[in-house]
Amino acid sequence: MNPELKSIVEALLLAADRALSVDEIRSVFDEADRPERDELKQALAGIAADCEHRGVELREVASGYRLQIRQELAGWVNRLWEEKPPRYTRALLETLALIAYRQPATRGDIEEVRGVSVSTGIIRTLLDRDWIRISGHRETPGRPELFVTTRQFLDHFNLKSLSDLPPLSEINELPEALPEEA
Amino acid sequence: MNPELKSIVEALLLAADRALSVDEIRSVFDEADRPERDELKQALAGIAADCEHRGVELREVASGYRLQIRQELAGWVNRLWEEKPPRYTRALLETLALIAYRQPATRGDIEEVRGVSVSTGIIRTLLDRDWIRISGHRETPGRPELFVTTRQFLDHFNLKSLSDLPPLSEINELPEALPEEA
Amino acid sequence: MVAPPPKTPQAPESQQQLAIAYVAGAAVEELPGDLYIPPNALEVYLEAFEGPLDLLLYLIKRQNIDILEVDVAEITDQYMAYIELMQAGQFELAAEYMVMAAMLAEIKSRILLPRPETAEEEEADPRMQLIRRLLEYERYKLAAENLDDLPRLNRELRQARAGLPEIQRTIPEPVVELSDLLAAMAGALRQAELFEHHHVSLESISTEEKIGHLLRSLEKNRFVPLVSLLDPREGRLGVVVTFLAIMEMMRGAMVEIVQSDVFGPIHLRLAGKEPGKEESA
Repeated sequence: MNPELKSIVEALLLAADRALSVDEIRSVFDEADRPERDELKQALAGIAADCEHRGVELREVASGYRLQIRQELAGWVNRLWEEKPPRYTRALLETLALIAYRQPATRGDIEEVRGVSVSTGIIRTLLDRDWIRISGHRETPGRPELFVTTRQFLDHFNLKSLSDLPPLSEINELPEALPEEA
Repeated sequence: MNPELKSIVEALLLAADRALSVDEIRSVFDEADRPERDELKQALAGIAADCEHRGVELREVASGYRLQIRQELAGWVNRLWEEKPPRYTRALLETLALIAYRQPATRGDIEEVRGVSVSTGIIRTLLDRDWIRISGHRETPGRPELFVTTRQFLDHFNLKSLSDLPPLSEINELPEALPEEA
Repeated sequence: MVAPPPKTPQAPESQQQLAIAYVAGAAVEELPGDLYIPPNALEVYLEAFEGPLDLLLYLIKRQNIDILEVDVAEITDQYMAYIELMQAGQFELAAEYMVMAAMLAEIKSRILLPRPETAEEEEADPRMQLIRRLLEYERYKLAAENLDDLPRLNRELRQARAGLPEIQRTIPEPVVELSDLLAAMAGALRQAELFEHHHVSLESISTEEKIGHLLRSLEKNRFVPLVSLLDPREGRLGVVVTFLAIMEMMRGAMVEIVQSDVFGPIHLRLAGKEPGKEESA
C-alpha cells in the first residue's frame, strides 16, 4: 500500500471535520492518480489500525468515514469547554449593538456604519441565538431583510425594554473595552 | 511516559478548534492527577514524533500547540472546499506588515510610510479578524489609536512569536551626498 | 490584486523623450510607447499602484536602476506624464498623487536653480528625503509580500479536528454582558466618526488650472513679480503647484522670466506667442 495515500486520507478526514464517503475522498485526486476503491479501503484499514493506541478511532457512519475522539476520553474533552466558553468576535458584538440601537436595520445599514461587510455567519449566529429576528423587508431594490432584536435579547441583558439601553451620547464616552484573551 | 496521557492530549488537540496552551491542557485534569508541565511536554514531544509519517503535524504557535494538516497536503485538502481561501489586497497586507513590524503604530504612522491614506475598511477587517487590536492611544494631539498585532495574528500565520517574522530588509547606509544631476 | 503592468522592452534613451508634448488642457498626444494604455484599462492600471510612492518605485525599477541613483528630474517628468495621462482619462486622482507631484516639482526646481553656497543649505539635499521615503516604503512593500508568502491557516494549513465523542455536553453559549455590548457600540460609533473624517480630503490644485489662472494674471509686455503670483491661502501645496505651472509654461515657451540682479526679484511676463497658436514671424 502507498504510505503517502494513507497520509493524504488521514489529512482529509481531519481537515473535513465531518464524515467523508469513499467517493468524496476519491474526488480530490486528479483522474490520473485517483486511487481505486479497493486501494482506498486498504488505506482506511491502515489508518484504523494505526489508531489502536491513539486518542481517535476511525468510525464508519452512514455518510462515510470519520475520525472521532474515543468515547473513553469524552470526560477530558468536555472539560475543555467548561474551562473556556467560546467568545464572540468584536464584529458580532458590534453588529448586535447596531441592530439594537438602529432597529429595524438592514445588513447594508450596519455595513455603512462599520465600513466592512457583515458576514452571513454573524447574522446566522444572532438568529440562532434568538437575539435578533427578521421583522420584514425594506421596500428598496433587493428588498433587504430588516432585523430587530427579540424579547430573548432583552431577557439576556436583563432589560425591561429597549428604552433601558443607555442613550448613545453616554455610550460615546465609554472606553473602548476590547475583548482580548489575557 | 504514560501512554494514556498522550492519547488524552491528542484527543484534546483534535477536539479544540484552536491552539491549546500547556496550562489549558493541564486544567482539564483533576488536581490529583494533573500532569506536571515536564510530563506534558514529553507527551507533546511523543505526539510530534508519532506524526512523523502522518498527514498531520504538531506545531507550536503563539497561543500554544495545535495539530494541523501538513502544508504539503494543502493541494488535496483544499479541494474539499468550494470556497477559495480569501486573498488579501496589497493595501491590507502592507498595513498589517507596518503594524506587525512597527508596533505600536498609529494610522498616521502607516500613512506616512505608505504615502496614502489607510481606509477604514482595512483597519476594520484587521480588527474583525482579531489580527490587530487597539493597545492604547498616543499622547499627541488627537490621541490617535495605537495598533498592535494579536496572538491570533501569530497563530494564523503559523508563528510562535514576533521574532519569527521574516526579517525586515536592511536599509543600506545612505551616502553623504547624491551625485549631481545631469 | 492586479498584476503589475507588463514591462515593455524599451531602451532607456527613449524615456528621455518623455519631455512631454502636451500643453495645458490640450489632449495628450505624444506618449512614449511604454506609457500607452487603452483608456478603458486606465482604471485597472491605476489600481495596480498602491499610491504615489508605489508608482515612483515602479518607474525607477522599470529603468533597472538603484533608488540611490535616481535622476529626480527625469523621474519627475515621467511621474507627471502619468498624472497627465490619468487626468486626461477623466480619472479622479487621489489627493496624494497631487501632493507628490508638487513635492517632486519642488525638488526638481531646487535642483535646477543655482544653489547658494552656504554650508547649511548644502546639507539639505532635497532628494535625500524622497529617497529615504522610497527606501522605507520599499522595505515594507517587501515585508508585506513576505507576510503573504507565509503559510497560513485555511490556505496552506488547516487545523486538524476529529469528531467529538457522542455523549457530549452541549458547548456553552458565549457569555455577553451588557457592558460588552455597549463597548462594542462605542467602538463602532468611534470608527464611524473616523470614517467621516476621511471623506474630507485635500482640495487638490491641478497644474492645468493653475496655468489657466496664471495666464489670466499675466499680461503681455508687462512684467509681474513672481511673488505676487503666489497665494498664501493656497498653502504650501499651492505654492508648489504654482512653481510647477510656471515650469510647465517655461517649457512651452509661454512665459519669459527675468531676474535682473543675482538674488534680485524674479519677474514674469507672457511670451510673445499665445499658447496653441503658431508663432507669427
